[in-house]
Amino acid sequence: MKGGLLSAMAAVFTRELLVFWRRSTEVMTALVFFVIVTTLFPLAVGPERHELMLMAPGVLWVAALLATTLSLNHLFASDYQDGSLEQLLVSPYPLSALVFAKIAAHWVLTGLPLALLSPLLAVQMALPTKAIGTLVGSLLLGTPILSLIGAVPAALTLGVRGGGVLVSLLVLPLYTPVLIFGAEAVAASAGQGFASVAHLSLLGAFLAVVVSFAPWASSAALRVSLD
Amino acid sequence: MKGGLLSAMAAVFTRELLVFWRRSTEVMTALVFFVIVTTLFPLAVGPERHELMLMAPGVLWVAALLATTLSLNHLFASDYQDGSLEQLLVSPYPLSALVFAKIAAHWVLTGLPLALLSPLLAVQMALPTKAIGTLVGSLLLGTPILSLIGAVPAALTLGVRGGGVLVSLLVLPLYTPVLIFGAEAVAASAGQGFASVAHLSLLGAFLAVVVSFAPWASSAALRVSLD
Amino acid sequence: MGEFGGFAGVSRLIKFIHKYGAPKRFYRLAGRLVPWFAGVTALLFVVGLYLGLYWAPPDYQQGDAYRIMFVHVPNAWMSMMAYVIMASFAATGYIWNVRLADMLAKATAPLGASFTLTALVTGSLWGKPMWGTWWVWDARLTSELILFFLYVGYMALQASIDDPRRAAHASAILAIVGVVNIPIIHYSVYWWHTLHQPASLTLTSQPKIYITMLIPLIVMSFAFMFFYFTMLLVRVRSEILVREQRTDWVRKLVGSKQ
Amino acid sequence: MTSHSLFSVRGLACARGDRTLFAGLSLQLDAGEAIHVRGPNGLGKTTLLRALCGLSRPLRGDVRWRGERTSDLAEEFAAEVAYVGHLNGVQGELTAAENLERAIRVFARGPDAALGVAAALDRVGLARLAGKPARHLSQGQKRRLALARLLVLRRPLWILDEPFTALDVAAVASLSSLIGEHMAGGGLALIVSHQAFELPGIRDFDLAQFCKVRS
Amino acid sequence: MTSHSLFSVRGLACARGDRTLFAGLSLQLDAGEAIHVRGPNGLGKTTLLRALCGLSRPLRGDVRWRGERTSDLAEEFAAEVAYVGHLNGVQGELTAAENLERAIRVFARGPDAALGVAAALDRVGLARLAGKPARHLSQGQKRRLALARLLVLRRPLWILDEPFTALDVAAVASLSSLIGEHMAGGGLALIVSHQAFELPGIRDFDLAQFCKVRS
Ligand code: HEM
Ligand SMILES: Nc1ncnc2c1ncn2[C@@H]1O[C@H](COP(=O)(O)OP(=O)(O)OP(=O)(O)O)[C@@H](O)[C@H]1O
Ligand SMILES: Nc1ncnc2c1ncn2[C@@H]1O[C@H](COP(=O)(O)OP(=O)(O)OP(=O)(O)O)[C@@H](O)[C@H]1O
Ligand SMILES: [Mg+2]
Ligand SMILES: [Mg+2]
Repeated sequence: MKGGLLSAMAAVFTRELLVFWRRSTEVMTALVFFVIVTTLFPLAVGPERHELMLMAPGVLWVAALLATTLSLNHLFASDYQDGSLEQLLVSPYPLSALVFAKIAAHWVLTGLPLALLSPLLAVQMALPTKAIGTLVGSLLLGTPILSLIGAVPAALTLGVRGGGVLVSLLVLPLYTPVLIFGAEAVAASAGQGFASVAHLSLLGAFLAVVVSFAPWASSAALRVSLD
Repeated sequence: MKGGLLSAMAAVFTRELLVFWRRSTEVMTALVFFVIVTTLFPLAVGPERHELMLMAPGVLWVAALLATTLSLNHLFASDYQDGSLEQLLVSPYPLSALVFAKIAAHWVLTGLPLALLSPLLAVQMALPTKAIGTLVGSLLLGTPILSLIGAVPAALTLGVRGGGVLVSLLVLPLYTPVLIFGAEAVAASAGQGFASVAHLSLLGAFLAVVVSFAPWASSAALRVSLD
Repeated sequence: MGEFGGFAGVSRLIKFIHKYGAPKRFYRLAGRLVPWFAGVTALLFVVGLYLGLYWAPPDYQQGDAYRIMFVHVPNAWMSMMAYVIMASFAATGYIWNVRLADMLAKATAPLGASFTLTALVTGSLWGKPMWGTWWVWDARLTSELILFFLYVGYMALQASIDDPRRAAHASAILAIVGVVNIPIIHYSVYWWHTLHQPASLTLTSQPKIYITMLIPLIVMSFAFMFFYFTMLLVRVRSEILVREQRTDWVRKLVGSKQ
Repeated sequence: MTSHSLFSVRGLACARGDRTLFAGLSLQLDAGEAIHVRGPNGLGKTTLLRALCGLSRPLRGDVRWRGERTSDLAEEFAAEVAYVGHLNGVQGELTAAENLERAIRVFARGPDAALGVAAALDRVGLARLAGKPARHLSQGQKRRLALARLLVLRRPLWILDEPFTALDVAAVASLSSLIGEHMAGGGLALIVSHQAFELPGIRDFDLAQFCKVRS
Repeated sequence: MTSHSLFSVRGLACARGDRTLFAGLSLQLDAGEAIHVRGPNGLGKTTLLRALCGLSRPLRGDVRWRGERTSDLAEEFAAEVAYVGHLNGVQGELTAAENLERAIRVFARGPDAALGVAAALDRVGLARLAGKPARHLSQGQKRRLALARLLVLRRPLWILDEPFTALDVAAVASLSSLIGEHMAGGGLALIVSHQAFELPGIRDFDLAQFCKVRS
């Protein structure tokens, strides 16, 4: 039966990737949103290099966070509307495992590309080169946390009309610790370059906690929303 | 027949307000999103007053812009899903007039409250008091432009699954001029305090252009989307 | 949630909760308790205000401005306590399907939010004379603000779902997730704070509290706590009436009052 | 040639994606007439109805109302049609009554509402639910509410796509008699339905005759 | 008392909002039996089916499968049920064939798929459309695809909410015979439908008997 579960999880995961791929633009949009937000700031603040550098870790991290937040709406919403979610709830496998597969796919489609692209934007924002490794690392550790935590409000607001903005409202306070550790890590390594390890390991610990607990919470949330 | 059109527009407008009011939280969430995004920045960048002050105009304007962008999804999406939009298209009144009424309601529910709340956030962000008037003014002139321009991509992405993020992607580049004038006006009046008038009147002119053209463009977009 | 029924102790506890947690019973009980709680609250406020405003001497640095502390600090404490209480009620309601606990959690949220708001407002009123500014992105201030957003989110979610049972369960999950976040916010913000915040603005550089200030502070804290319990009982009573409006006993009750 | 029929279609062709579904379709409808469009799943019935009421542009052909092209009439024509599609067009946040009031204000031209809101709700059996948010209605109740729109607007041409979906037996009978009354009052109706219903005087119209053998 | 029926419901009560829709509902279903649940719009049929397949928690009552509570069986029970609701559960981005393949991988437990994808599509008349994105299917074609799920999963208990919606006459007949075969093979079925259909041996079940007079 174990094999069945794994194969079901794999099916959910690959199907999710396939659907996103078919929507073609969807694959790109979270990424492009990230790029655009990071670009808006220099526009709005003005081009002084020193100021930009001071802001860079914060702006990059806030942009990553907002891009993830926006893409959360799509985690469950379309499955909810067309009834696939209902079907998933009466599946013979534990819901939380299938939800975990969905979240993993979400991360591969949003957080991962975003982390991989970030060095380019960092250079634009005049972030010192020595901090770029930390930036990528912090995003690689941090964005899965964002996807995992975000799944809970995304599930809770299903069927609530106007849920889109509500998700952001619910999720952003939950994101603050990640934001603080992440931005701090980058800022620290842009400065002295040691303290960042502590922040990164805190992010790692946080990730471990969240992995074990978010899929369960979001599947409970789904059951409530579809009741 | 003129009276009929006005009454139809009024009906669309008030009904829109009513629906949002029923969703109760919806009225608040764009606003709260604005507040939260403005809060995230100091968290990510650090609390130094001087840096914050430099960033303040940009951050406030970017936050306003993102809050509007997010709320765009709700302009037509739920009407599209339940079929009300289809009905609006076969109504005996010019579609662009009805769409204008919808956009007006959208602004009253997002842009206006946001502009009115902004002084509070400006104080938090250590913006000099003399610039606060300009901030409110620029938001009052600028947010209707955001709602009007935003309606076009919102209409174009209907029925495109994953439209939510796509909207942001399409709309944010269109928003850059507004962002630049708006943030510049505030920054200018935080500094010397004269140049801001020029920026504000540019915003005004832009608004005049957009009012005459966006409702028409978005109703054309709606016809295409529902074809 | 059948799996919790297995433990004998827990199941006895659930029986107990179900017995005394029947809304009808609780409505009567709360009705009897409210006057007592209200009385104690009033007494504590009178004593606390007297001690705080007259008895305690002015501060040698701040003059009388420090007296805002007697409102600020209890509210700040209560804002955090109320969240934990709310989350525990919500969890009880969700796990064991106890409707009374759902109602208690729902009734707590606006109270907690207003404690938080009061702490924020009094804090920034105090900040103007003390720090020369209404707001600083200091650790405590920021975490308090985020707490406020958690409350707002909780209430927003409650309000946007109209099936009461679903609303209760959905917001319970949110509250539980949020509580995990609270200590993290607390520590993370400290971390952030120690790296960036100039020490001149920290709360810890306050002069040590004198006993003459401590006593009114404690009295006022209890006053606000009893105020919370009083309001909780009042609010939950009206919540019970709304939720049970179709039952016979409420119909009879409302009928007899008309 | 301008047709003398009230509503006439000539040489209509429609496509979905890049496949032409039907071509050369003609039909005429006069006051008091109704037709029942039939055809198996996926033939193009929905596509036809949407093209007729102006929601989508046909490939070729012309659709006339009182002898004028409907595409030229634009809103003038819209003021004569009531369309009920697969979707109900009912807004979940508004109550049943509010949904109808809004329909009157947005869609009725001038004070020509046929039946009052309360009477219409009563007629479709939703009187008791007037104040309930539409989101809380069952599938069949929502459908009834969508059909109540036909009653509050006085429109001569009804275009109905599977109107009987989700309706219970009593409601199916009541809707057919409603259409009967509409016809008796000089109304026109185009109905797509797989479900059988009793309606004296309705013509059958087989869409398949205009479709090529499927590729 | 543990019932000896395969599927038995005792004393079930369900509510929507704060109104109890029905209470004290009992029913038994054994291998090869099917029941047709009837009742006017808004009575609570959908609510009943959702409670039976575990999508929502009933107020009271117990639902047993082979004598054990379905809430205790949880996923074990889910592996025995196929549910088709008002929504089709068809994903627009995937093709018809991909939708079914995914259903097999996510929902079938082990290699117990009954019919292959191609055979199932053929059976519901979608063979030609296997490669078409489901979003481009007509209303009735989508419904057929949802029903094809019943064929690729070998589930003893079918719970169907208005399965005949949007189906054309031929498809209605073919679905009834499908249900007949399912029963003949020892399957159970619970069907809600306002539409009449021919199925020998199906029992009628009037939900109204468990509903109080509406307030
Ligand atoms: C908007 C501004 C402020 C906010 C949001 C705020 C928030 C808080 C919070 C959340 C606590 C409870 C901390 C805990 O128990 O862990 C607290 C306690 C306290 N606050 Fe404030 N505060 C603000 C401004 C001020 C100012 C300006 C002062 C005075 C200089 C001040 C003095 C204190 C004191 C003395 C305590 C008690 C300390 C203790 O528990 O040891 N606060 N405040
Ligand atoms: N979310 C909800 N909140 C409150 N009441 C609801 C909700 N959903 C449905 N109802 C009510 O519950 C009753 C039963 O709904 P249900 O959908 O089960 O009916 P049904 O028998 O399936 O009807 P139909 O034949 O129209 O599909 C209806 O009267 C409906 O108005
Ligand atoms: N967006 C689309 N792109 C491509 N093909 C489409 C699209 N929508 C529908 N089709 C195809 O067009 C054909 C006609 O669809 P239509 O919805 O008009 O059928 P219908 O006769 O109403 O069927 P039903 O009885 O199932 O409702 C179908 O074969 C369908 O597959
Ligand atoms: Mg159709
Ligand atoms: Mg139903």
